[in-house]
Amino acid sequence: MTKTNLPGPAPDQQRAMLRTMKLIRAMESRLSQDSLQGLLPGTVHLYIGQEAVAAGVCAHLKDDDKITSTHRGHGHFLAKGGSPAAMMAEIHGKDTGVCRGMGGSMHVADVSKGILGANGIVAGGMAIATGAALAAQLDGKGGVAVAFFGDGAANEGVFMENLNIAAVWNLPLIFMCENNGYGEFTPAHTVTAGRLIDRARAFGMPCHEVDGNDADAVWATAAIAVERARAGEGPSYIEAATYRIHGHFEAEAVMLKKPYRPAEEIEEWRGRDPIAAYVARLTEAGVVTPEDAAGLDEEFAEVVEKAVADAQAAPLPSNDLAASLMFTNRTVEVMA
Amino acid sequence: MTKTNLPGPAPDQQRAMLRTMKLIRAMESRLSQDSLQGLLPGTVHLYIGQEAVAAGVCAHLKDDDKITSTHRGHGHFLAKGGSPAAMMAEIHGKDTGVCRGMGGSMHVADVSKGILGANGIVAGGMAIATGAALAAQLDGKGGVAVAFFGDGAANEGVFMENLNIAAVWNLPLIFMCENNGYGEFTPAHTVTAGRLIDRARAFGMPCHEVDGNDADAVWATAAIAVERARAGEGPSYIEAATYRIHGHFEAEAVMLKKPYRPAEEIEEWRGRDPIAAYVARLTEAGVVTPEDAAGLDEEFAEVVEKAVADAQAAPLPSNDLAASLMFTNRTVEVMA
Amino acid sequence: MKKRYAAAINEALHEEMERDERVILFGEDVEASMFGDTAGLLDRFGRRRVRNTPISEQTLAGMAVGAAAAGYRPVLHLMFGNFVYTAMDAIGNQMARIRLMTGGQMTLPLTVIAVYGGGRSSAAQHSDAPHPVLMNLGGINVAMPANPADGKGLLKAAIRDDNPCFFLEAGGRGAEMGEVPDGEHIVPFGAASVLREGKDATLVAIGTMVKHARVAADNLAAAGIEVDLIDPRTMVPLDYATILASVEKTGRLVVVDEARDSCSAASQICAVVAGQAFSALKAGPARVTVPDVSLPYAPVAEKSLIPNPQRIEARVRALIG
Amino acid sequence: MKKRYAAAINEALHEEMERDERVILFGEDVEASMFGDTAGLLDRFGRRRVRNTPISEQTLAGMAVGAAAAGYRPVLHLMFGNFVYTAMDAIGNQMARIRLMTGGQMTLPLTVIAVYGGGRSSAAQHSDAPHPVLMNLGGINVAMPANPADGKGLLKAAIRDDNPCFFLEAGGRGAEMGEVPDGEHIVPFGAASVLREGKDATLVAIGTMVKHARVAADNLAAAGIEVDLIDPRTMVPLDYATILASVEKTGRLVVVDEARDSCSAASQICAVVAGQAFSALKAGPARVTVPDVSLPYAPVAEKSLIPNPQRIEARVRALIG
Ligand SMILES: Cc1ncc(C[n+]2csc(CCOP(=O)(O)OP(=O)(O)O)c2C)c(N)n1
Ligand SMILES: Cc1ncc(C[n+]2csc(CCOP(=O)(O)OP(=O)(O)O)c2C)c(N)n1
Ligand SMILES: [Mg+2]
Ligand SMILES: [Mg+2]
Repeated sequence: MTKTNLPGPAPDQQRAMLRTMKLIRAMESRLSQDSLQGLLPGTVHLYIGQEAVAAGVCAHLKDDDKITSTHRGHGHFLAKGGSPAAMMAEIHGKDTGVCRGMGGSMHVADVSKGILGANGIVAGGMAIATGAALAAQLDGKGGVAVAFFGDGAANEGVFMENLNIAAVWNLPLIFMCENNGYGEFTPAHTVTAGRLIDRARAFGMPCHEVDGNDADAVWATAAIAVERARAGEGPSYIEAATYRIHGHFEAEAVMLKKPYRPAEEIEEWRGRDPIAAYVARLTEAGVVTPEDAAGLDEEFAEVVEKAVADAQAAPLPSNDLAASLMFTNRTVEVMA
Repeated sequence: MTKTNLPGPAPDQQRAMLRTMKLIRAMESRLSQDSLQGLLPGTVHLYIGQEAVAAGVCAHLKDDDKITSTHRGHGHFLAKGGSPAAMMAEIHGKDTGVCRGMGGSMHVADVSKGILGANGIVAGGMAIATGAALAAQLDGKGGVAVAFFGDGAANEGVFMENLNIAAVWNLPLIFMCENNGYGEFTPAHTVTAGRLIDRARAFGMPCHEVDGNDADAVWATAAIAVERARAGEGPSYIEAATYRIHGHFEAEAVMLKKPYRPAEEIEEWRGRDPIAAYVARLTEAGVVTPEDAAGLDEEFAEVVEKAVADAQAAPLPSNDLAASLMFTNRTVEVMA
Repeated sequence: MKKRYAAAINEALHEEMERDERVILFGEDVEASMFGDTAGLLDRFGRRRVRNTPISEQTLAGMAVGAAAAGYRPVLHLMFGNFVYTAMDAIGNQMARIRLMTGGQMTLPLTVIAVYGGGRSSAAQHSDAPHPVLMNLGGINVAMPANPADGKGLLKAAIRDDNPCFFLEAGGRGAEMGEVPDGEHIVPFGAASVLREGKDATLVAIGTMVKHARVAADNLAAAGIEVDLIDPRTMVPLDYATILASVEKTGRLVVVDEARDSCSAASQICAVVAGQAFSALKAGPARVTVPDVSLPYAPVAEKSLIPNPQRIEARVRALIG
Repeated sequence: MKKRYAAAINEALHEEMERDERVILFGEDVEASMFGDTAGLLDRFGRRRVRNTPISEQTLAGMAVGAAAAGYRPVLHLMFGNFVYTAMDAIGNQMARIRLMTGGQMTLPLTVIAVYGGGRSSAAQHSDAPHPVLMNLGGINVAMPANPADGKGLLKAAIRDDNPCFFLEAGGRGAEMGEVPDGEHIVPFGAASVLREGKDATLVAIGTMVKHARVAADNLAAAGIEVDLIDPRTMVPLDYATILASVEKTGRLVVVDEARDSCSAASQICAVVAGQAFSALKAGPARVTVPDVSLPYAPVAEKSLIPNPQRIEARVRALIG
């Protein structure tokens, strides 16, 4: 584990990360409710419990830097500067959504913010990040790309292909593995040989392990990897140990016949909630007051409330929209 | 490198390996000639210089054991007991070919001998070997599967997927990497980060390096891996350093504008010819006489001569054959 | 007895694994079984024969080939139809080719299950209908059961077949009920079922589309238009004979397919019928398909792109003129 | 000036890389260039913009998406058409879908080159014609140039296009000569070329098949049968208008395609024509394709499965009756 005696974030940066985490949590808590009540069209995979990773990594990124994300992508989207309102509208399937209702929860993207998309294909975003890192290398302006992915994705062969190409070409890329112990309903250790970090090590790049529930630790580790990438020194791998408190997706309690993880395990991780722990730490250090923290909750409650209200009021995308979006220069026609 | 002070092959086994290598060389030397003279329908990728690997590994295998091979598959086919005549007829595209002329050089297979095929897709045979290893595990009779592949194939993501599954399920599988320093016309080191063996190590399986031009060393290393697999102790990885003396394929001198490897390099490896070295070693040890070695050359010259003559005289496959072979129980019809 | 679609499929798996111990099952989360189709199999048959796998589709499909070549009857659950693309090298370059390339030496009694189709706001990476791609590969049988009885009967046939078979489950239909014959029930590949008879037009509907076509046919009947409604049940082999015989009678053809239009199964059937039954045709054969777009997430927009009873009915009426 | 097919393609790459430094090229062995199409580019533009890659097709195709999304115009050489299957996840689940899924935010000016088709005893894993699969995916343009001029002009158009374009090179035709206009030469996507005019039938030939269709058309003309010979040049978008106009005139259609028949481009074209020009048709539209088999290695057996001038000629004659 990377120790927190690495140079850590300044108080301002800590406050910014707390904001990010609270925003993600507020948005997703509402999504959880609305999903369980059947108010959302598709399913949602929630990031609750993993917020410190997105917050700690994206704190280092500029709009020009690129990220690719996963089916569990709300946290990355928001941490990288995506609009909460546009995301909420997207998940409601509205024309005002950040993807005009075409993508939904699994595909939130904001190219103007360098968010090249959540992705419904496990490990599907990785090569896109590698391509973006190649572009950044060619640009020569110190840009960096980050591929977020899970422990399950690390068993897709493309993981190794991307590690290899990034290493051979010395690309400014960070492989950000969020090891939350499960892929869907399968415990990672039952389908994973060896340690994931050793896979990356085989390609000769710097590899870090970090407590994914500690925003400061993630921040400090990401700082090293981002700096290295910006300096043209090549890729890094970071593995953050964390946990999906809500499980794979919101529908799972209804869909599955029996639980697949011990109740105590869930409780244990609830006890290590990255936000509660961070509030405690920052309050103790005098970086925020309890009132500040409560103020954030209120602020984001309003943000969420308004985002949902706006999303509900927003128009549906037109039925012709999809056909007009497939290509830049023509509408797909049907030859009956 | 695995030292030759491992328990080595007995004289009988050494003589058998020499036979195998000489047979492969005799067959391929003729294929080289015939290919350059335009007498063969397709192209051929020759194993000349790598014979010690197939010979040393397949010496341990029974007909029930399975192998999968590559586009460079003649050596594996012959070493595993495939018929030279049936292979020659196959490469001539005849109905008497081991695949009835349907597959050709890149697809020689003899299922009755456990040869699940050469394969035109780089790394394409690996998962087939893993599936066969799963079958062997279920059979519980100590069967083993070997996946032969090259350094280039080790950059295909499926390599990692197969390492993982074999390790997680403890399959009786051997990953037999023939590192000949090139994939087509690209030097391996320019497209490969780290050492290949470290990739396999990350999955926690025993990994061996061996001089691929030393049949005894390959034999000794394979012995360990095969025994382990038969005992139900799981997969191993072996990496043999060797060289394709003839290059990627026979047409390359004509097709390429300029050479892609130094003439001295080729010469150096010619000097390390696995067969010449082995003859020298076995003669010195009194395992064979120079006359024995010359006798093999004569014997195989005849085998090759007859195989070619028979192949030339053999009938072509009928034009309807392909349509009748696609499915076990029907002929494909054309709906005009 | 009436059974749910997923339950009928599950029953087929239970029966075939019981009957033949060389039938094995593997795939991602076959234990938890999100769709219910593989539920209970691990408890019944144990971790030797029923295996949760890593997320490695390409290798899983290749392993099915290898295990089949080595004498087993693997069933691979690939989860979603779009993951056919993820595993496509093993499917298109190995599974579909290797029997021919080995001169018929290799026999591959394997089955791949995948759930296809849209309509549930799953967006473009979880909604494709990949059967046209599989049909074009050659060398692979493709079943698309539209109801519980065919689900059970075709899956049993697929598992017993000595060739690679894809078994494409209709997405979102797992809970639908239907009569399933008691006892041994097998539906042969290549035999269409005629769900309704009529003289005015031939309506062919594929997989998920059969349900909508039934509604359309009922509505048309109420207006005095009687159609032959044909469910081909398997796309490879495809029972052209039944379709052609019907068109010879009716002179009109509409094919409903959830695939994108270009190079769809609908196009294939229309092309063959136009070629072989031209003189019987009173109008050009028509297709009701998804346009060449990715399916969007927004439910109304998505539904507007998937064939529905209204579009089907309108198309038949337009043909009759 | 007369140029070889491979040379014309090579020229297009040189010109476009010269013109726009955001055009980059990568792929396996683009340096040595087995087909000659990428020869000399590394020497000219250096290792920054021209890169030999590891053998990792899935990732290469995904990288093309990422590099394009980040503002470059990547050209990926995928070597053989069958490797489209190897890279299919990145193609079918990302490249074809991501623009729609992002609500049109993502623009992907990328080109993928692959050499397709049989006839050279390359056996079943190096001989496929994957265009029907690409057509069915939606969201991807597909060019299939049949001669050097179109090779140059379509590749330049593909590289300048803001959408993903596949550029499928006719296998084994690299050395064939043809007139290529001097100076800037661009062939727009979606514009068929009419190679010959005639009143008796419409003959549509795709990519590799144009050459055979020309021979057939010449033979037919010698016998007094005059055909419109149409080369669609791009399969997506497909110039149906030109084909339909021709069929309106001739009343007869034969489509020649090197794809396997089921769900082929030939089937698609026949289906559309049968649907849209039914009243003009004097006979059922006909397809000359490869049956649903893998191509064998043995040369005579292989050639017998690929459409040839004799089969094409016979099909046209049969239609005219
Ligand atoms: C190619 C592919 N295979 C399978 C799936 C189904 N699937 C969705 S999420 C998931 C598990 C992913 O696990 P992990 O990478 O650890 O991410 P986590 O859900 O834990 O965040 C699976 C198997 C998919 N979406 N894509
Ligand atoms: C999937 C795939 N990609 C590319 C190729 C083209 N190709 C054939 S052999 C080869 C090089 C393989 O190198 P290696 O694995 O080292 O084997 P070697 O030829 O050295 O024996 C390549 C790229 C192919 N046949 N299949
Ligand atoms: Mg996980
Ligand atoms: Mg090599």
